[in-house]
Amino acid sequence: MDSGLILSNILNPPILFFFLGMLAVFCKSDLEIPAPLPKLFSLYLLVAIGFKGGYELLESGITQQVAGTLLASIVMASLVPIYTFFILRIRLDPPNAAAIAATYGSISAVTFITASSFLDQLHISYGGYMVAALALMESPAIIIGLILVRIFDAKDDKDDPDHPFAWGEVLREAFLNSSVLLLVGSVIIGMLSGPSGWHKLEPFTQGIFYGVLTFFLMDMGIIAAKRIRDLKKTGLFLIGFSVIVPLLNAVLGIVIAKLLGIGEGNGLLFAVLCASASYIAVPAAMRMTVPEANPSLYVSMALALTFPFNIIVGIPLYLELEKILGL
Amino acid sequence: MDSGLILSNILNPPILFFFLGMLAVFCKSDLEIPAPLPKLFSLYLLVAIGFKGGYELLESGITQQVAGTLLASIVMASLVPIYTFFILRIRLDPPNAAAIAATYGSISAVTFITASSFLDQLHISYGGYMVAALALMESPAIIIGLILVRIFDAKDDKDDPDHPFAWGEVLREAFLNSSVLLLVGSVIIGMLSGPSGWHKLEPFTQGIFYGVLTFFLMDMGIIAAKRIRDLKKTGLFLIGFSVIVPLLNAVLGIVIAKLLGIGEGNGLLFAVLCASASYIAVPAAMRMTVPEANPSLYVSMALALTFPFNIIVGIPLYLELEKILGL
Amino acid sequence: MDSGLILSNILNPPILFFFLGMLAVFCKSDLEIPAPLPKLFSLYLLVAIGFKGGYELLESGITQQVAGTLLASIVMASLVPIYTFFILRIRLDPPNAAAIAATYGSISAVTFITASSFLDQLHISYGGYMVAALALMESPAIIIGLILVRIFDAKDDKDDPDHPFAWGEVLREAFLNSSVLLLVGSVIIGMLSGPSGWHKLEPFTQGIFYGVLTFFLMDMGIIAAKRIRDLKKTGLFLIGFSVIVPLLNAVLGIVIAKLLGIGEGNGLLFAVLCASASYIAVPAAMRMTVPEANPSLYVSMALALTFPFNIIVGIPLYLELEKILGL
Amino acid sequence: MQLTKRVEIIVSSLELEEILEMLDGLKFPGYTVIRDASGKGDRGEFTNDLGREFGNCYILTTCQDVTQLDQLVTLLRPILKRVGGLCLVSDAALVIH
Amino acid sequence: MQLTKRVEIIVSSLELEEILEMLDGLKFPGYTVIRDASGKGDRGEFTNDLGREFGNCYILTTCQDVTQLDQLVTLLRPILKRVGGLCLVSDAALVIH
Amino acid sequence: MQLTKRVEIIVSSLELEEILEMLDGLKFPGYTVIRDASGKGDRGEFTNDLGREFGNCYILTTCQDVTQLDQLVTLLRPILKRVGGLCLVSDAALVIH
Ligand SMILES: Nc1ncnc2c1ncn2[C@@H]1O[C@H](COP(=O)(O)O)[C@@H](O)[C@H]1O
Ligand SMILES: Nc1ncnc2c1ncn2[C@@H]1O[C@H](COP(=O)(O)O)[C@@H](O)[C@H]1O
Ligand SMILES: Nc1ncnc2c1ncn2[C@@H]1O[C@H](COP(=O)(O)O)[C@@H](O)[C@H]1O
Ligand code: NA
Ligand code: NA
Ligand code: NA
Repeated sequence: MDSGLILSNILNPPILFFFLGMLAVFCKSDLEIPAPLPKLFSLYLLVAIGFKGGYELLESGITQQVAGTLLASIVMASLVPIYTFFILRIRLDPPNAAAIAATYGSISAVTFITASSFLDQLHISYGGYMVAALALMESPAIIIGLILVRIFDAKDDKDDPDHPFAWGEVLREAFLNSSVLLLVGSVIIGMLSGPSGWHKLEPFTQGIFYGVLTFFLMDMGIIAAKRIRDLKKTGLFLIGFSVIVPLLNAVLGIVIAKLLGIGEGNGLLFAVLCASASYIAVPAAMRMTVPEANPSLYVSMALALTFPFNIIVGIPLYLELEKILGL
Repeated sequence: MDSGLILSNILNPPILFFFLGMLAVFCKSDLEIPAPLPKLFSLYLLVAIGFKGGYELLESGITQQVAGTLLASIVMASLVPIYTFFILRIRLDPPNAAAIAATYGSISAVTFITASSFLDQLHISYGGYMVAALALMESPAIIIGLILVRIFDAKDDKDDPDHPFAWGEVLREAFLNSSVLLLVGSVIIGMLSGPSGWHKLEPFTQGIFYGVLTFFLMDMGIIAAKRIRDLKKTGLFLIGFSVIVPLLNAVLGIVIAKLLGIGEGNGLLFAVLCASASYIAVPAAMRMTVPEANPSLYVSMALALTFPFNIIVGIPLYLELEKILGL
Repeated sequence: MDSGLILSNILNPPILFFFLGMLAVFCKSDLEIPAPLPKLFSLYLLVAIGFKGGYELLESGITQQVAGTLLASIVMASLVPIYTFFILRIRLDPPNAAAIAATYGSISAVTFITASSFLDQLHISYGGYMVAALALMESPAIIIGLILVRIFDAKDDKDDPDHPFAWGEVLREAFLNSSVLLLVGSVIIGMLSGPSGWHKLEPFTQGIFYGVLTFFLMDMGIIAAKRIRDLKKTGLFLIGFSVIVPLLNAVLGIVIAKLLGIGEGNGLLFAVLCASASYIAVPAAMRMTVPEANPSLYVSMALALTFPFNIIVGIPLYLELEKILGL
Repeated sequence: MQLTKRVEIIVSSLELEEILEMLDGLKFPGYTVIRDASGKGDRGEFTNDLGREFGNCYILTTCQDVTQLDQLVTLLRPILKRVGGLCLVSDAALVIH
Repeated sequence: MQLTKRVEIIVSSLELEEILEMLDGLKFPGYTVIRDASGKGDRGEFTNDLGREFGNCYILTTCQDVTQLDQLVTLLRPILKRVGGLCLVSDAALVIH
Repeated sequence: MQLTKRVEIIVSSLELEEILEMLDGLKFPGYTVIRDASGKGDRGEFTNDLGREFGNCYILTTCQDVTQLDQLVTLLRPILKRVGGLCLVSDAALVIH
């Protein structure tokens, strides 16, 4: 493959600062971005991409292609946790298998953002509606994950009178968790406020966007590196899973994108959505609803392996794969 | 009235994000902007409007009209707490009546900022000196509120030897609380640093201003919605007060603005200052100096009713009223 | 000297907000910028100047002049703590003398930034490589300080079997503390990411830079003013030291800059580096490694005296001195 | 001064609302919450570096009545069992005001 | 180890300075403050969502001397009465160093 | 409920890692940390206004075993002596879950 693509991805401030964050942890520096500053960055990034996506969606309108992509997103977000669950069951008990499967069925917004800024750099265009796909792919995995536990976990005391299973709670967690709500809300606000709103917010949502992404990735580097030692407990099976399954999902995504005919840019973003794993929304949901699963497994896999793999190697690799697969 | 004006006010990112914040609370999403991030936004907004006001004041100079407006501001900020105190005494004891009266005598900087960004959008001009009016209207109500308690509250043990009444403390609270100091300081710095300082700060104080306002209003939406359940304990009398008194004060403000002949834009800002109620500076002062009053009354009235009413309906309505009253 | 220069330095938003922060403390206002917001500003400033310096270094290349300046920086950062140690020993015990000497051997990044923004305003140019000098001057003093304690402090139980002296710890503290790492990292990233990275980050690292500096200096004003009362315990000897030694170091710096022939702008920055004292990195290192020294001495000297002196009077004064000394 | 039971509860931020509603329901006189606590226990390490979703909360409350305490412990135990956490009870004297 | 009284005070952020000056005045050996506490009590709910003006503070201090404790309680009680808050006293052993 | 020793440690943020590794090494069952504490003691005032480097941390842990506590105190004392801080031990009952 074209190693120049990987290099041009790496030699960007956001990725370089990601490395700097990791380096700081490895050499035991005291560099940190104390809470709640990372929260500021992540709220900002969600609002900025949601708003931009909504505005662009307003400009382009909802075409058949858009509808097809959104449907495919929901399908992939539901299928991935199911097929990975059975792979994971080879080694793991139902709760852990379901929690990890849900993690990989959902998405990572920062991976998506990094991919779209990579496309910007290469002047490859993509549609604002991909942000809607991002929003739609966050929730299904949470629900599928729970259904899997309910079906396959015999130990789960399904009729515990003290803790009747709260589906309302789960649905709220899936569809109204802060990142889904903020993303969907920003898309809608972007559509409602039109060009005048867009221009007034531009210096904020566009101007400093790349800088905030850079800072946030530095923090992600710190956090990811701190979790790397957890990988020792994870075992080779799950380490392999964290790299191979994203690759597999990316290929699946590329094929689907080809069938939908959505073009190179949108195809890459769709592949990246399929390949990425959630390390905040889904883990938080799993902690509450599948407490028997071990968070240090699914968080550290998604954060310390899949996330760095995707943003460093995956994004340029998937673009190359698109070319090879003739998109 | 022209409902298009209300609509064009609502279809703006700041107001829409305010609704999103409220919605998040109503549907029990976990969306939050953790402390101290909102403080960052509010410090920023005060500095930005103060600095802009000071710079514009330097450009325009202090004319007779300016002096007249500033005088009228002080007069209104002193009269409103007095007349509303007697209305409130119909149902409340002196401490609560005084605390609420002071709250409505003072102002809300965010309401003022939202109004000025509404004017910007309609291309209606206004003077930088209105920021000075904003700064001047924050303090008098605190002092008047305390005087009212001292005069009318028989239970208040005026000669408690352990706690002699600390006027120094009250004056400091009124004139040197952080928002007054920051606002006045920024106005003066805006005047002192002139065009060169202005241009160097412009990308910060102007460029991202609208975006920070948007974020801050999202947080205000969350906070306001959380207080709405407190309104149940408030009773109909105070709920009516929270909407009718602002309206009344706005009309008073419009009439005074007409007499002063300060034009449509300045008139709207003056009306908004009269109509708005303080939910930070004055409540904090009242908590310390009138501890017998119930904060959940005055904070929730100002925050959960008067503030949303003003920014959603009030601002366009007052502009319409200006036209009807022939300004 | 040209008092107009001091005035034009003072009448700038960052310095004026520094005064506002001090004023807030003196009149007991509750103005504060709660943690961790100041950390956000300081991380931002380090990244922004490092990135800019790296990019400019890439443009200019490493010339002989650059190499000479960097060498001189390391020499000064090592000599200053040694000569000041012997001055301080007149009145102080070895641990306190060493800790203060190290503080003055190292540098203050904010003083440097304020000086460079002063140069920008006067349209005097300077090289990006001065940021590399800044980074190099942070560490040596920490090591020299510790060597001085080890040599001169008889009480120091050098062979305490429970606490063998951890040189690894000290070196890490010196070369990998968060500000050195972030600065060096940003310089390298600025060099690696080249013009395309530079342009994409510009609105963030350049556009809002002056505004963030302004906010940060307001916070520094608050913090410095709070430490002023600590100066009472410091005594006249150390108060004199806090003003005279920076002056002396600045003159030394100017002379060296003249010998190196690096021009007016770089000369001023070099003088400011020599004159400034560290109030975070070095004090934190000293707290851990020379716990017998009294932090309220070295922190309050550097923060409440030397820092305000440098940014208010020192910077314009050193520029004047450069002219007088014929640079 | 009045003798009282001092109750400390440490739970995941995600359960905070539930616990506070429980305290309200059991008519506890008041409580204090410190939101940003991190910690380590049987379930591994929890910090708020990824957001408060992964941090813990510290709750301090008091309780004069033994039956009230028993009710709390009865309701709390299954939660602690399910999602982890800690509850410590000690003796203290309350300054009456 | 040395027996000591462990004193916890919870007050509004607005009163923090006053209380700390009081502790200094009474020559308390030291104290620790956690600034961002929220809570609920007789006066309703207090959080820092609107800024620290509405949040509480948690103060921990120790005191070996009974008369010192009495002095503190005497000075503290009227403040707690006026603006609310909580003071708990318990027993602890201090690791001497 | 089970009787336990409740151990509170207050140290400079700079020593936090060291203390937590010590607790891990001594096989303490768990701990809770509140990062942003400020305070005053023999060494003067410490706040996080300049960054966490100058703030304190509050650590809460429990310990059933007297020898474990003794080991902790033995290891902790020289650190407290060198860089300051506080360690308080009190009695509490742990809700078993
Ligand atoms: N022995 C302990 N002492 C103090 N805090 C503890 C202890 N055990 C657990 N915790 C706290 O409770 C949380 C959940 O504990 P666990 O359920 O054991 O994982 C931890 O993250 C700690 O914050
Ligand atoms: N029983 C309690 N346990 C713990 N904290 C309390 C208790 N009662 C009151 N507080 C705290 O003290 C503050 C003021 O209480 P109050 O004066 O009762 O409104 C509350 O906001 C709580 O943070
Ligand atoms: N008596 C005390 N009560 C509570 N906290 C204390 C006490 N003494 C010291 N501290 C805390 O321990 C830190 C270091 O204390 P010191 O070593 O005495 O300077 C202080 O900054 C306080 O946070
Ligand atoms: Na996925
Ligand atoms: Na008003
Ligand atoms: Na220096």
